[in-house]
Parts: sequence; C-alpha cells; structure tokens
Amino acid sequence: MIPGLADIPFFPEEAGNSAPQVDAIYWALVGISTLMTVGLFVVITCFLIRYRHTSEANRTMLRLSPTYLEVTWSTIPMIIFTGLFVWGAVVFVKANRPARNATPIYVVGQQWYWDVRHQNGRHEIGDLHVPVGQPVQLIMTSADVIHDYYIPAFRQKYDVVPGKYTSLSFTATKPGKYRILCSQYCGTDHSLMTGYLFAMRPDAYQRWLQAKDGTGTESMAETGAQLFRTFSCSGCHGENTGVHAPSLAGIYGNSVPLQGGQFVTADDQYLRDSILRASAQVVAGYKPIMPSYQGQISEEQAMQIIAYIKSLSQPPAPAASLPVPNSSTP
Amino acid sequence: MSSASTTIEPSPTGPPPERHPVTPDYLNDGYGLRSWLTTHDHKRIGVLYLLSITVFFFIGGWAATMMRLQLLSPHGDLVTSETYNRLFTLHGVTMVWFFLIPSVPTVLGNFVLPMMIGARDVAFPRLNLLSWYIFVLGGIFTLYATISGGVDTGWTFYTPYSTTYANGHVIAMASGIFITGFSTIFTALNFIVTTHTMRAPGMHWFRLPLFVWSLYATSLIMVLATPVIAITLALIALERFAGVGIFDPRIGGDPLLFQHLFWFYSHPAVYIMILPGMGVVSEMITCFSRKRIFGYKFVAYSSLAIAVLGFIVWGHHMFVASQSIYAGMIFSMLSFLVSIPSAIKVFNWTATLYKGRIHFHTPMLYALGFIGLFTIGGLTGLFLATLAVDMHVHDTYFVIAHFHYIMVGGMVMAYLGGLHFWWPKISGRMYNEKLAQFSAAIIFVGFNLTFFPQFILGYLGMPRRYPYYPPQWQVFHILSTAGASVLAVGYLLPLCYLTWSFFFGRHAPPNPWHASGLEWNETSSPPIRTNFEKLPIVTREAYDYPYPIQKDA
Amino acid sequence: MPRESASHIPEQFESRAQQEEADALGIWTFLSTEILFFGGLILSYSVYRVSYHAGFAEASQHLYFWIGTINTFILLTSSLCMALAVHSIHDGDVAKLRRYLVLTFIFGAAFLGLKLCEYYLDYREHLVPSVNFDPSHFLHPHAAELFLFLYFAMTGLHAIHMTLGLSALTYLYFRARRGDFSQEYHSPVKVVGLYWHFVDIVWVFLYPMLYLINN
Amino acid sequence: MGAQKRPERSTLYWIYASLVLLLILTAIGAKLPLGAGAHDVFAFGISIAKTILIVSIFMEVRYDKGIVRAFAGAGLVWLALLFLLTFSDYLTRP
Repeated sequence: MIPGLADIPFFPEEAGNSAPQVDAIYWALVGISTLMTVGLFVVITCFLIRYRHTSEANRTMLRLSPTYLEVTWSTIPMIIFTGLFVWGAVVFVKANRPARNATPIYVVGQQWYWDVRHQNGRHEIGDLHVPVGQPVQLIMTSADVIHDYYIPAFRQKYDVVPGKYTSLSFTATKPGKYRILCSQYCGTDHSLMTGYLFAMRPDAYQRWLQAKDGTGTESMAETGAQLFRTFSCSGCHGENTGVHAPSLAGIYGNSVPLQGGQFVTADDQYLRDSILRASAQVVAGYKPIMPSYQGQISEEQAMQIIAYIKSLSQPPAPAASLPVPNSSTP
Repeated sequence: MSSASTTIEPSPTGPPPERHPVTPDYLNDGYGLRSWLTTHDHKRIGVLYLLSITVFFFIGGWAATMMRLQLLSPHGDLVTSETYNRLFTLHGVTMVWFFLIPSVPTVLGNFVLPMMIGARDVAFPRLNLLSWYIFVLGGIFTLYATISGGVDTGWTFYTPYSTTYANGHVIAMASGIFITGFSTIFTALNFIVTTHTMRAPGMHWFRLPLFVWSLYATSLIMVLATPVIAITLALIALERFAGVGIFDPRIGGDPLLFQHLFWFYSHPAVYIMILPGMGVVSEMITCFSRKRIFGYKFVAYSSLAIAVLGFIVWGHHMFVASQSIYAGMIFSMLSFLVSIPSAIKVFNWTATLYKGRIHFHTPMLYALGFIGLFTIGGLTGLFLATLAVDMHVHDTYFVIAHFHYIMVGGMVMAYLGGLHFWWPKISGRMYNEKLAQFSAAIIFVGFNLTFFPQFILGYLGMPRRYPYYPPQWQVFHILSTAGASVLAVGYLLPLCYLTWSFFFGRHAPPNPWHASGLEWNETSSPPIRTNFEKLPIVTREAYDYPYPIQKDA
Repeated sequence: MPRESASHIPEQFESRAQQEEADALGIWTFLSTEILFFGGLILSYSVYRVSYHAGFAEASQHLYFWIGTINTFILLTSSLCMALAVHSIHDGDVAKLRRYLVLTFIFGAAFLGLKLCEYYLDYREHLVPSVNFDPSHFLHPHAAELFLFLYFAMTGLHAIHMTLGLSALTYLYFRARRGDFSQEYHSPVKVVGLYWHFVDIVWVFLYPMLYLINN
Repeated sequence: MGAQKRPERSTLYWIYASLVLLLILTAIGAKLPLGAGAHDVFAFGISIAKTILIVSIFMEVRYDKGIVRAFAGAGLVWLALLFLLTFSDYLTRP
C-alpha cells in the first residue's frame, strides 16, 4: 500500500492557458525565497560559530552608522517586490479577462454540487466538459452560500457568491481529466463538492454536446422563453400589452437610463437583479410595480431567462461570433 | 513627586543569588484563592492569564490533534465531516482569540511591562483585573458553545453561511469573541496609557526596551481594530437571531461587506499575533549575544510601521472573492510593502549576532528558531501577496502552512522563549536547562515536519477545511501528522518541567542571564508586590551590554 | 495637597498630575475605540446608501423627522449641562456640580424616553425588520429593510451607550454627594464628561444619516 | 492645577447657542428643494461643524496637550482608512 516515489505527486499538472504563467512566477518566488533563506541561514550559522561565547574572536568593530545598511537592505527587496507585484498583477488581469469569443457556460453552486448548463441546454452535475484550445467563460453564481470554483490544473479559482455573477475564464490546453474542487468552505460536505473537468478535443466536445441524454433537448434560451411565459413576464414585457413595462428586445448589452438620472449597462448582473430584486434599479419613466421573484425563480431559471433576453438582442439567434453548437455541425 | 527615588546603576552581574526564603515577594504576598482573584498586581494578573490561556492552548491543541488524526486517511475514518468542521472551528477560535492574541501581551506583557519602564504597576490596575474577568467570561461563552455541540462556521464566520446556513451555536460563539474583544481592548488601553505616563524618570522613549515598543504598537492595533470585529460579530449574531440583516444577499446585502469588515480586523490581528513575539525576540537576542541591538531606532520604528501598514493590506484575503480588480491591485502592492519592516527586523537581529558573545540558553534557541521559521513564513507570504499566485494557492494548504509558520513557528516559539526567559522572575525558580533545550529542539523539528509538507500539498491544490481528500496526497498528510505528534510531545514537556520547577526548582538569582534592563537589575526574583523598593532613575541606554567594542572609524 | 480629598492617590502613581494625565489618555484611547465601533456600522450604512440611494431616501421618509430633531436638541442641551458640570467642579463648586449632573441626567433620560416612544410608533407602522416589517409600504422593500435594520442597529447601539452614560452619571452623583470630588481631584467627572460628549457627537451624525435623506 | 486653561462659562453658553442654531439650519435645509448631493454636503457639513465645536470647547481639546489631540485624531484617521480602502473596492467594481 506504500506508494513508490514515482507515484507521489510533487507538482500539479499544467493544463490551462494561465498555468505556465502562474508557475513561472511561482518558481521565481521559490528561487528568490530560497536564495534569501539559505543566505540568511548561512550568515547566522557563521555568526553563531564564530562568536560563540567560548570563542576568542576579535570583537572590535568600527563605529558605523547603521543607516547605510538599513537603507540597502530595505531598498533592494523593495525593488524586487515591485517587480513581482507588477508581474503577478499582469498575469492575474490577463487570466481573469474573458476572451471576446469565449463560450459562456453557466454554473450555479449549491450545497454541495455544481449545477452546470451549456448554452444548448446540455446540463451536467458536478463535472464540466470543455473544448481544448477554445476560450471558455464560466458565468457563476450561488444559490445559497459562498463557494469557490477551483481547477488546480489551470491554477485558477474564483469565488461563487450568492446575489452576484462572477466569472472564471480559461482555455484548456491539454486534453485530459482534471479535478474541480470547492475551495471556499461551504458547510458539512464542503470536501465532497468536487468533480472532474474533461478537456476534450473540439470535435469530441461537439459530439458530447449534441448527445441526447434527456437534458439537452432545448437550448437555454428556449427554456428561458418558456419560463418567460410561465412566470407571466410576457404579460407585461411582451409585445402589445396593456401594462406599461419596458420592452426587453435589444436591451442586452445596452445602456439603460435609471430613475435618478444614472445609467447602467444591461448586463447579466443587471438583468438578474431586475428579475430577483425588481425594485433595485428601475428604468427611468416606469413605475416600480414589478414584483420581486426572489424565492420563486431559481438562479438556474434566472440564467435561462437571461439567455432568452440575450437571444432577443442578437437576431437572428444565435450570433455568428459565438460557437454555439446547435446552430450547425462543422 | 519622585523625590523618594534613588539612582541605581544597572550592573551587568547583579547582586549575589542568595535569597532568604521568607523575603516578601508578590507570590507570598497573601495566600489563598481570594487573594489571587481580587489582586490588582499586574504580575499576579499575568499569572492568572498564563493559567487560563494554557487551558485554551491545550483545548485548541486537542482539536488540532483530532484533525491531524482524521487526515491520516483520505477517507476520514475517525470523525464525520460535521464533527471535523466543528473541530477546525474550535481550533481556530480558541487558538486565535484565546491563545495567540492574549499570549505574549497579557502574560509576558502584563508581567514585565511595568517593571521594564520602572513603574509599580500599570496605570489602571482594576481595569487590568477586570479585563481578565472579561476574558474568562468570553471563554465561558466559547466553551459553552463548544460543549453544547460546537459551531461549524470556521473562525472566519463568512456570511451568509454563518448567518443562515450554519448549524450550531453561532450566537454563543460570536458573543464569546465579542466579550473577549473588550478584554483585549482594555489591556491594550492600559498598556498605551502606562507606556505614556508611567515611565520612570530618565526612561525616555528611546531608552525603552524594544519589547515595550512592540507592545505599544500591538496595543495600537488592538484598540483600533478590535472594535470593528466586535460590531461585525454583533451584527452576525443579530442577523442570525432576527433572520434578516445587512449581510443577507436575499435583500441585496453584500457578503463582501462582511469580508471587508472582518479582515479590517483580522489582518491587523495577524500582526497582533506576531509583533509582541518580535519584541520578545529582540530582548533574547541581545541578552544572549551580550550585545546592543543593531539599529535600535529602525527596529523600534519598524514595529510602528508594521502596525500602521498592517491595517491597509486586508484586501489580499479577497483577491478571488469578487472584489474589484483595481482594489486587488492596491492591496497586493501594499502587501508587498508591509514585508519591508519585517525584513528590517530580521536583518537587524542577524546583524546583532555579529561580534557578540553568543550563549545558547533555551530562550536563545527559541529566538533563533523564531528567526528561521518567521523568515520562511514571511517569504511565503509574498507568494500570497502576488495576485496571480494567490489565484492558485488561496484557501489551500499553502495558506495554512504559511500562517502556521508565522503564528506557531513565530509567535508560539517567541512565547515559549519569553516564558523561559522570564520564568525566573515569574516563579523565582530555575527550570532544567538540558530538558528545556531538548524540548526546544523537538519543537523545531516537529514543527517543520508538520507544516513543510503542507506547502507542497497546497500547491498541488489541497483546499483547506477538507476532511476527505484525493488519496494521492495521503503521503504528505502522513508526514504532517507524524510531525504533529512530535510537536505535541514538544509542547507537553515544558508544561511538565515548568510546573515541576515552579514548586521544586532551584531558587533563581535576581539576574540569572546577566541581562540588562530594569526588570533584571532592580527587582528580586520573584519581585516584590510593588516591583521596586524605590523607583529607579534611569541613566543608561537600553541593552547596555559590553559588545561590540567600538572603535571610531 | 492643599486639602486631603476623600480619594487618595493610588499607589501606582507618583502624583495627582500623573493620575490625571493617565485618566485623560485612557478615556481618549477608549473614545478612539468607540469611533471604530460605530465605524463598522457607519461603513455598512455608507456602502448600502451608495448602492441603494433611492430606497434609502424612501425609507428615511418613514421615520419621524420631528422626533429626531427634538432629540438632537435635547442631547445638545444635555451636553451643555455636562460641560457646565465639569466647569463647576473645576471651580470647586460641588453643589453646582450635583445640580448639573442631575440636569444632564434628566435630559439624557428624556432623550431615551422619546426614543422609546419613537420605537413604539415605528413598531405600530410595521417598520421593524424581522418583527413586523411590511414590504408593501415601500416601492423598494429590500433597500428599505436594509435601511431600517441599520436604523435600529445604529440607534439601538447609541441608546445602549446612553444608558451606560446615565449609569455613569448616577455613579458620579453619589460620589459627589459623598464628597469625593474637589477642585484638586475630579478626574472621573472629566472622564464621564468626555464620554457623554462623544455619545452626543455620534448622534449629531446619526441624525442627518437617518432622518435627513432627501431625494 | 486650577491654573490649567479652560473655557469660560459664557463661552459654553455661546457654543450651545451656535449648536442649536446649526441644528435649526439643518432642519430647515432638509426641507429646502436642493439637489441630493447639495443636501448631503449641507447636512454633513453642519454635523462636522457641530462636532468641531463640541470637541474643541466642550471636550476642551483646544486647551489640551498635543498628545491628547493626537489620540483624539487617531480613531478618525483609522476610520478614514477603513472607508478609503473599502470604497476603493466598491467604487471601482464594474
């Protein structure tokens, strides 16, 4: 049962676009730290031996102001650290900025599993399938407490926070099966909130996406359209209704004037808040009469309705820039 | 009205060690429980704290032992995950609030601060006693919460988990910490005022021992940060009680706001947990090198710099918590900045060894261990301050290893070192030197074996607070648990031989280490109730040791 | 010492001046703590007010502006009495000290009484989160609930401070009657005075924060 | 110790009168049709003015030593740090 040394992992696999960059900084830090630690230990050990109380070493020294030394050993680390800060910040910003053509995948964290939905409606629990070489953006929220979507092989993680959308952007670089972990403590079975990420070659990914397993029959937007009617959203927001509510066609991604003179971009977050906490940001010229759907519409359903609202903005759906799979088979 | 004072020149050797057994001292100034529980004497209050935090240290240590045993196997055969979650919460809460934060300030600080500055007591002795009672009251709440089933929030109490979803006695636990917060605040208030107003004639600021500087800086943090955690925990308890509150995402409350408030306290609290240790190390390094500290003012000011800078880096706990990326960058940069004063201290301690006359008594071993472990802990902190690397290692065992190097490798080493250093003053007795050196070595080895593998685990991706984990990682957990058992022996040994020496040890001379400083040269071992027969007038600089022999350039 | 006052100098001090300096620094340090104690709440308030301005303004209109205003007036008056109390004992006039302490107490108690009435009115109007909050009164019920939760938390914390202040005033009064204070020694009066003014200042900020949000 | 500087009794009354005047101004200002921003500046400006009066005269900071002033300021400086850095997050969120 004792594993051979070869079986013991000492370093995680690199399988995402940010992993080599993070590792480069990591090794630089390891190098600097080792150098400083070893240097310091050698100096201290020498002093301890040379100036032990039984030694008769010469203890006369020049009366020197320590200021030069102090300035030196403050400035040199300062310069190194500034470099490290800039390097780390650049990689971090790059890693978190979604590519323009990233495929959105929707993730809802719940005690204690990940509920994942692809645009074409393909649904999975816990695991995640992504294509290699194509940028992906996870759009994530939580239905209960804070979770954290962590993929060690990609060196990336981001908190999944109730009440807001966060995102995790990456491109898988190597086909394979990698661990997904929840790294923000979320309750009893926090350590079982795990799964596998399957990085697949694009054609295999497409096949997987199209496979009918009972969940992937309708796209998210189509389900959203149904929900839009089920929850009677269409009663007010639809065409030619008597109730005075703003039309949602073409709203996504555009600037919306609010009561009080501010403007807000109608992004996923804004649409989510408008559905679940209707009165928070009311469009100028409309009365805040929309009821709050908190507790009635789940986070998954909100995501589907948003997908529907988005689809209204990109006729003819789906947009050409997005590699939405059910539009065509390559 | 200091006319009654007298000039006494500190002598490096001190008076002869004979002591008449019936000489009055603070320990025999009144017997019985009552004389202890109503004492205003800062030394007795220090001893009361020593006893209480030792209890909490072993409670927290027990929880850690259970966790390490559980992690021997990846399938978690010992306890359920419910229990495991309660164990790490208990470990975190007791170790942070009931051991590390009070350890050096309330035990060693209370005991030696007035003596170091040449005062008969702290400025507000009754408040000092009151803060011990408040501490005990907070402890009772916490123990109640533990015994009646525990709390599974982790010591961080993140919302909305703690307010809505957690099981267990969150309100009682939060109240315990809230109450203890006032104990911290009152102690700190006492230290600040004492340092300002109670210094003996001639004891100006730059003659203060560096331990006093570090206690002063620590007290500033305590006074300015603790109220924020107090009000935040009160809000948590209120929200849990009322079922609605300002952190509730259902009504638009922001969980990030809680994190800002929490870390505004809890990051400076890390410095509460290390700064006093740094002060203790400065005392021990100089004493056992028989040498003045190198760069006194730099070491003194670096304490204040750490106290201030420590307040403006809290956001590095929130890089991936959906804080704005710009705030992330500001906090990352500031976090690198705070490492500079810490580096200054390490370099100055090293330079102090140069041309000293170095003795290897137990406290010195702890001090050297502190420098080594703190250096590793500090440098790994840079990894976490780097945005891109933190993205990977945040909330993993890398973080666990890092802060244990600071908290245990740093603060606990310093605390034990200081306890051995001032033990002759506290107990009037000497401990067994060989045994003490042996256990210092055991602690050093056990500590590294416990926590170094966790750095590797962390970079592999092992998240914290996991009772179950992938089996490939087991070997590192086995190493870690093996180290923890060595460490446990290392902690039990001092408990035994120090207790033994308290009753049966050889009587201590007033200055067994030939140290400089008023507490060694102007008081007996143990000191009399008012510390000094006559208040001293200070005419010497701090650390007036004979080395180095200086020659003008 | 010109006159043997009832309370001698505690043994840890060398002189009365040293004791007074310690007392002054002590209370100011404590007030710094208090600033950050309220600071946590004020920060939360500010964050949400920036995020939900319209909702906060709306909910603020449901509070009793005139009660808030009168209470501010009462508290300012009590602060004056406290300042006069300190002034009197500085002149050695113990009788006046006692009179002003009583006046301060009365105004403080009036503030609390009025505050309680206001709480009762709030309760009757279904404004108390988790007890009987009625979202149908509001266009922005979520923000209103946040605001009202903060309102009760902040004014409640302030009221607790007022209550502690009243206890401290009572304590001072009985010590004054026992003859503990004189021109030479009246540090406790000053300490309580500083605390009282501080609590007053907190209200000076709570007043516009809670009652005066306007669209 | 009696020689220590402190406010005159009449000063206390004058300060009180100014405080009440400021209160009346706030109350009236709240009802004036100013913009939201102007309202806040007005209301909190007056609060700050009141605080300065109370702190400097009633609390006698004007007559105190520098050290007391530093202590009185420390809490405010730290509160400012708390605000500054927290809002560095909130105000720069997308």
